[in-house]
Amino acid sequence: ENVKIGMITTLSGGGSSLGIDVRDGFMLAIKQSGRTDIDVMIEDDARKPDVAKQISDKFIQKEKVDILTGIIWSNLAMAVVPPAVRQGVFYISPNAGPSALAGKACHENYFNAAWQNDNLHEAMGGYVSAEGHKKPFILAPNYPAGKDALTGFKRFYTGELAGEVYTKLGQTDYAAEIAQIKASGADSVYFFLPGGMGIAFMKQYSQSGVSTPVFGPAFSFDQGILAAVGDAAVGVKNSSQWSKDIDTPANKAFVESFQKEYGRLPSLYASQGFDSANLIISAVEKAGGAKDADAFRAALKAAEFTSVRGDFKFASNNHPIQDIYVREVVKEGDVLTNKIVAVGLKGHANAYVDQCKM
Amino acid sequence: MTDTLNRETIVNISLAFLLLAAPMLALALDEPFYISLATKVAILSLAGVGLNLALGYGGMISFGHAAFFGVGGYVAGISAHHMFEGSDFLGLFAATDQLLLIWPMAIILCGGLAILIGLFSLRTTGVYFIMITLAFAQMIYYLGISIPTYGGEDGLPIYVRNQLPVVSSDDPLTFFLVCYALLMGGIFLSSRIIGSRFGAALQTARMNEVRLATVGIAPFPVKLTGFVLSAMITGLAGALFAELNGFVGPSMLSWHRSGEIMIFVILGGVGRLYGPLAGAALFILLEFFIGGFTDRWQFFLGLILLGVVLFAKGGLMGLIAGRARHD
Amino acid sequence: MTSAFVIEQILNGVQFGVMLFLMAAGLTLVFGVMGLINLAHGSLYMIGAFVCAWVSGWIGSFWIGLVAGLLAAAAVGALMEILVIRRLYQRDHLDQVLATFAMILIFSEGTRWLFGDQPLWLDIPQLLSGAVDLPFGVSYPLYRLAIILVGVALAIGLYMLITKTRLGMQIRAGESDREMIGALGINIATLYTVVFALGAALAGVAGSFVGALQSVQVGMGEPVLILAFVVIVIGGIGSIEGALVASVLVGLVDTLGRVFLPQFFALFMEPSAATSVGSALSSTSIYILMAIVLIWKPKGLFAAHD
Amino acid sequence: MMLALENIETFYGPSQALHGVSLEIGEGEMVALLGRNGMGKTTTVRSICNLSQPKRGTIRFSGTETKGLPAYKVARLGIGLVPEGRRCFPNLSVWENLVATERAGSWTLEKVYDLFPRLKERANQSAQTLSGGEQQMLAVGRALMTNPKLLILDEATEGLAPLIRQEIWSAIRTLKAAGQATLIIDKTLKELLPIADRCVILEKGRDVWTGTPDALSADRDLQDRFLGV
Amino acid sequence: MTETLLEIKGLRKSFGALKATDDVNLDVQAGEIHALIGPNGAGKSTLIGQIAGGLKPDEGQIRFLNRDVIPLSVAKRARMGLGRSFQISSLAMEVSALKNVILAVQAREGSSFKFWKQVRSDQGLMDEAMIQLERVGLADSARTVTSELSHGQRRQLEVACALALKPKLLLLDEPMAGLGAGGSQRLTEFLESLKAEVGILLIEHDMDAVFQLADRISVLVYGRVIETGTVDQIRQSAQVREAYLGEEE
Ligand SMILES: Nc1ncnc2c1ncn2[C@@H]1O[C@H](COP(=O)(O)OP(=O)(O)OP(=O)(O)O)[C@@H](O)[C@H]1O
Ligand SMILES: Nc1ncnc2c1ncn2[C@@H]1O[C@H](COP(=O)(O)OP(=O)(O)OP(=O)(O)O)[C@@H](O)[C@H]1O
Ligand SMILES: [Mg+2]
Ligand SMILES: [Mg+2]
Repeated sequence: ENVKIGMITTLSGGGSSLGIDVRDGFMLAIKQSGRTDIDVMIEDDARKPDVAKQISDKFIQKEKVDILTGIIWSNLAMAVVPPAVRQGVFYISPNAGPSALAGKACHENYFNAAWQNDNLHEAMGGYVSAEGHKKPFILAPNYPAGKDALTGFKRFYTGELAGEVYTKLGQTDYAAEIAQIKASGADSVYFFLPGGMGIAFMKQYSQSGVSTPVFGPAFSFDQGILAAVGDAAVGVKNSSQWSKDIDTPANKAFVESFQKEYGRLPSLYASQGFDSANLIISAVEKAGGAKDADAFRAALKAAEFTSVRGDFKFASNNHPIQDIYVREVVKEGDVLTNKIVAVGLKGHANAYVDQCKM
Repeated sequence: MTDTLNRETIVNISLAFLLLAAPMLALALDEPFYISLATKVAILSLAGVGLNLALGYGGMISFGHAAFFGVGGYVAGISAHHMFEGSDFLGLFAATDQLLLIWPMAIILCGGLAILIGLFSLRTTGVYFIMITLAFAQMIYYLGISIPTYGGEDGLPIYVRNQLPVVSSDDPLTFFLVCYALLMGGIFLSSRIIGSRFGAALQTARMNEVRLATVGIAPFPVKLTGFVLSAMITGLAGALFAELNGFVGPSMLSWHRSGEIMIFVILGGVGRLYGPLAGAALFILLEFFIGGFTDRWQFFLGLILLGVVLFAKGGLMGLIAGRARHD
Repeated sequence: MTSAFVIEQILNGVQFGVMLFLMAAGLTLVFGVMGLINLAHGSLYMIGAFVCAWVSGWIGSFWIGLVAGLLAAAAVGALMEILVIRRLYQRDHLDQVLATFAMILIFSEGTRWLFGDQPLWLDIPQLLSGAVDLPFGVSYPLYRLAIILVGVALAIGLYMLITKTRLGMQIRAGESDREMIGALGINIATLYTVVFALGAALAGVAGSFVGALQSVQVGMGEPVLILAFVVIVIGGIGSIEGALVASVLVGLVDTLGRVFLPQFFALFMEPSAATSVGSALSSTSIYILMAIVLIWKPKGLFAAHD
Repeated sequence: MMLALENIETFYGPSQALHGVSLEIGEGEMVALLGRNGMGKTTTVRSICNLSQPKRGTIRFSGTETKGLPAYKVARLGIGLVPEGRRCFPNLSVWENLVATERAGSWTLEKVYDLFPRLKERANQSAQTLSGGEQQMLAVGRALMTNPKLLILDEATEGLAPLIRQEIWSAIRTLKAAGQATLIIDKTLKELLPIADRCVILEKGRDVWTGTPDALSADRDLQDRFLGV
Repeated sequence: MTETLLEIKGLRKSFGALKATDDVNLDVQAGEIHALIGPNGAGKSTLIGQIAGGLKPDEGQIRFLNRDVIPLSVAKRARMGLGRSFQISSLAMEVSALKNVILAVQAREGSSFKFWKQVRSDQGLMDEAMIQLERVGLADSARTVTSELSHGQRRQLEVACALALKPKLLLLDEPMAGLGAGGSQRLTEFLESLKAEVGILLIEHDMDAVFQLADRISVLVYGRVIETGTVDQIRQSAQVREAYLGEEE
């Protein structure tokens, strides 16, 4: 009997590029596996929690899927994942990794193939520290992911801060914050501003002529978004568990085949989609399908697949243990892209392992 | 004249029947998923029925009903959260998982909130009213995303299933029937209210406040009462919605949600008893079916909605049941 | 905290305000003066920004992109008025809400279809890059000063158009009694198409200008829409000067709130709680402002008529 | 003939308000349209201006058939309307109301202000706050400013004080002397009949009687039957 | 002896520099029709607005049934027995004529905060409303939607609504306007017949009606009462002729 996978992801409206990359990476892996015993159904959640929940109900009740995947946003994941895993379905997250699902609300059927939300920020906190910066100014939007981000940063950066600011979610004008940065005497800036907020911030920051170096998580400097940030991004260091130039055969093959298939460079999200699919495929292979839940779970947990990011293991709360790199934005010819310059954290898991009682 | 009246009644009965029959049919065809879709239609229709009372009959175009919808939802969510954690709300109230307690709580809280918002908002009219209700809803929305205790933007999953006496709220069909009954109750209540003396006053407040005052009825209390009743119904719908999704989050409080409830009402036909049901059903079914059909579904949804506005005066009910009668 | 810092933040507030006015200008015309609730105004803004970004990326000149953005938005606006809006003047306002909501869906997906899923790149023109030195040791980006100038110029232009020209009188007359203005020999249908297109063009210009500062992406028009409505309502519907004053007020409250509220709470709270409470409050500051203004003056600050 | 209506039938939605009305107005002629409340006088006026398009019958104005023309084109053929219920633009000032739709001709702002000094006094006041009578003056002034070939007055003296009414009547007489064609609806027969050239009486959407004012004045029975006097 | 229904003392109201009501003193006795005439813009409607409560006076006293009503809302004054018609009709346009009247009857009868009992099945309410419509001659159009009524019919409906309140004092702002010659005559007779039950403050530019109906007439010019007197006194007054009447036949 075929393994049925339901993918719920964001394919319309703002933010759809993330969902599209996850989907494309995922489907590329399925295609490359050549397996005909895996059916993938894909639906658009329009970034609305209740729509996502409805699709998951449909996938579970009507299509009787074995596995769900695809969700980009934490708040959608919080709506979908807990009820889904309780019904015995597996959920493999290709992106969102809210702390609740890593800690108290963890579940044996929930696996995250990307990262726990804090990971990239933690890496940057460590890196900024290691680079000898003494007064970073940090900012993020005023919502849980933003607070987690700065908490994550501070977990590994323990020195003095020039300032800590929470902006309005969806804010597009950062003149006031930039002036604050200027006035604060900061020697570095760390920001987590996903999507259009980050683009706006970077543009305005570079236009303001302030030259304090900027650090960020990969989200604002990833392949899909770099073109929109433009030259303002060149030289910015950002943290990521994956990069196009990770020198492994698996990654080279992935980048090449993705580019060939879709005519664009893969992004972080594409790599996560790709890895999620390969994780599932490896477990299906090992457990001979997904019907035997215990066997399948064990196979997932073993994570016997070649991740494009290099070494990959699951921590006890089913979140990755992985290296997190620091990349720098560079210009290759006309194209903006990233180059690895350092390893931020090696074999890093997450801060919530202990809270998870499975 | 009487035949348009009859036509509307026939349409109403058919709508009510169709909604009831859909899950039965789904069950017969062994497609239980459609039960939850029908439940969603029923709940969002109820939210629309609430809004319709203010907007359609009272002329109070509230662009902030998500505040009530969300607060209703959060009552259910927070209660379940404390139940799950075994804690008290602010150390004051013991948590409960009894829906028969949660619902009245949601209704009363939304009523109280509506009194507060109404007291300020009803000083304004027209577009100003639209915007001030939006303002209040936005305040609550931002409160919702920034309170970490209840999940902030991530929302609050409901891990425990709240309970009803006698029947099992866990069973989808039972839960649908409960929602359906509440929807029908809401519609019936609306119809009584609209036909009552209060309803006459409320509707005159929409058409001409000066007239209302001139015959000796102070418009403000009439409007406030209408607004509060409306908020209470929408708040109940919010509590049901949280129960259905097993989740509450600030998206229930967002202006998109207010807009969506308003779209249901307009699409179905403003000031028509069954308008919200017709509108919500069409919208949700379109969303569901074209959504499964193409990624570009929003484009086609837009075209269809546009077609309805352009070619159906008075929304769907206007199209299928003819002009509304007001005499 | 130096005085230069405070001055700069006040300037930022004013600048943000004028930027809001720029974004609201087209809506002031269409909504404030013609009395039309156009939720798709943000989409016209988005279309302007996309076309500007695309054309200037292609030709390499922001200014040609700007003109293209303006023309594209105007053309789409005119088309929209003729095909859709025109049929709705006689209807309930709420039908306009539904129709223009549908247009948002169509425009958003249409834009994605045409321009792809990724945000586009649009940078400020060479001519206006860099900063200028102002008194009190403040240096300020030239482009933002230019936005202030454009915004104020638009405000004056609109004010003159609406209050001082016959065209303006006819538009306002049409808003209150469309049938009667027709009976007096004015072709209100064409007039309204032109004015609607003008409003759309203004949205396009705003989209192009602001797009260079922000991210050109699908959905960029939505927050703008709400803010523009807020500004117009605070100012008093139909009043250009009201919209300008309200814009600056909103800009100042928002900016200064963001900067100083957390510092204010830090005076008597521990720092992390202060940041938290301060920024939560500042997120809603403009809504609180709007509620207060409307409670105090139910028809806005500059009620055109009561 | 300047204006000729032939058997027009006009509907409001499904309900028929005019069941065949014919009437003619020649150059410089003044025709009075009479009838009790709700008999279709205003509907006739609306039909002439194409504010409500007649379903059947023809209307010619200055040789042009107006069928299907938008209202503004009909107006530009040279019709000036003082509508029932004033309908001044409330959000415009008095002055703006007058000049917004002005068309060149012998009537100018000064002349209108001369006719109604009160309007000059209130030039910058918003029309909304004018007294009822002032609004009425404004509506008349506004129509005159379009310099029409045919002036239509639908209860133009409603709510005006006797003194002003006398002034308006004398203005109408002046207009008539200057060759202005006019269609006039008014309840004060006493003043209307002496200056009208012809009277048309409507009853339930039909023209039931056409004749000279003298014939009408003489016929008490006619007045009683159709005007309820 | 007659009872004073309404008594106004030293009332003032300005709009900017314009004195719309300037030290007005006026009273209406039970069983009396007191006519208020004056040029356009003299401040008649403004005065009615202040009596009914829509406008706040700047200064002065308004006593209705021996009670100071200035602090009271429009609705309260209406419940005390103050009925009014508007110069420019103000009705609920989307419902039938009958419903407009029903609302008035319901308001008089008691609370409108009754949520359950259906108006439709309240025969008493309907009958009462029909009676009022008949009185003004609108019975045939009872079920017509108000927006479909002709101008004159709407004016009649306003009067019916005011009457349905069973007021002690009626404020009528140009009730004859828009009525045909025949209609005016009928309304005149009707008001005459009302005199016994209700005091009336009548604004009217139709002098035939005023002279026929009024017990007393006050003449308002530029916000001031320049003269109050009987029909004959007013007719004779040179001042009134000059300011208002002109050369009446
Ligand atoms: N908008 C409308 N919709 C439907 N019916 C209408 C509408 N306007 C008028 N009618 C009906 O058409 C008929 C003629 O009305 P019209 O306004 O032409 O009368 P009129 O002779 O001008 O009366 P009045 O002297 O009262 O102004 C009336 O019976 C009226 O009820
Ligand atoms: N809100 C206002 N603002 C400014 N002026 C006003 C306002 N309301 C009324 N007025 C002015 O006050 C004066 C009195 O108006 P009012 O309506 O009382 O006159 P009236 O005696 O009823 O006249 P008419 O017989 O023409 O109806 C008018 O000149 C009018 O323009
Ligand atoms: Mg008429
Ligand atoms: Mg008056």
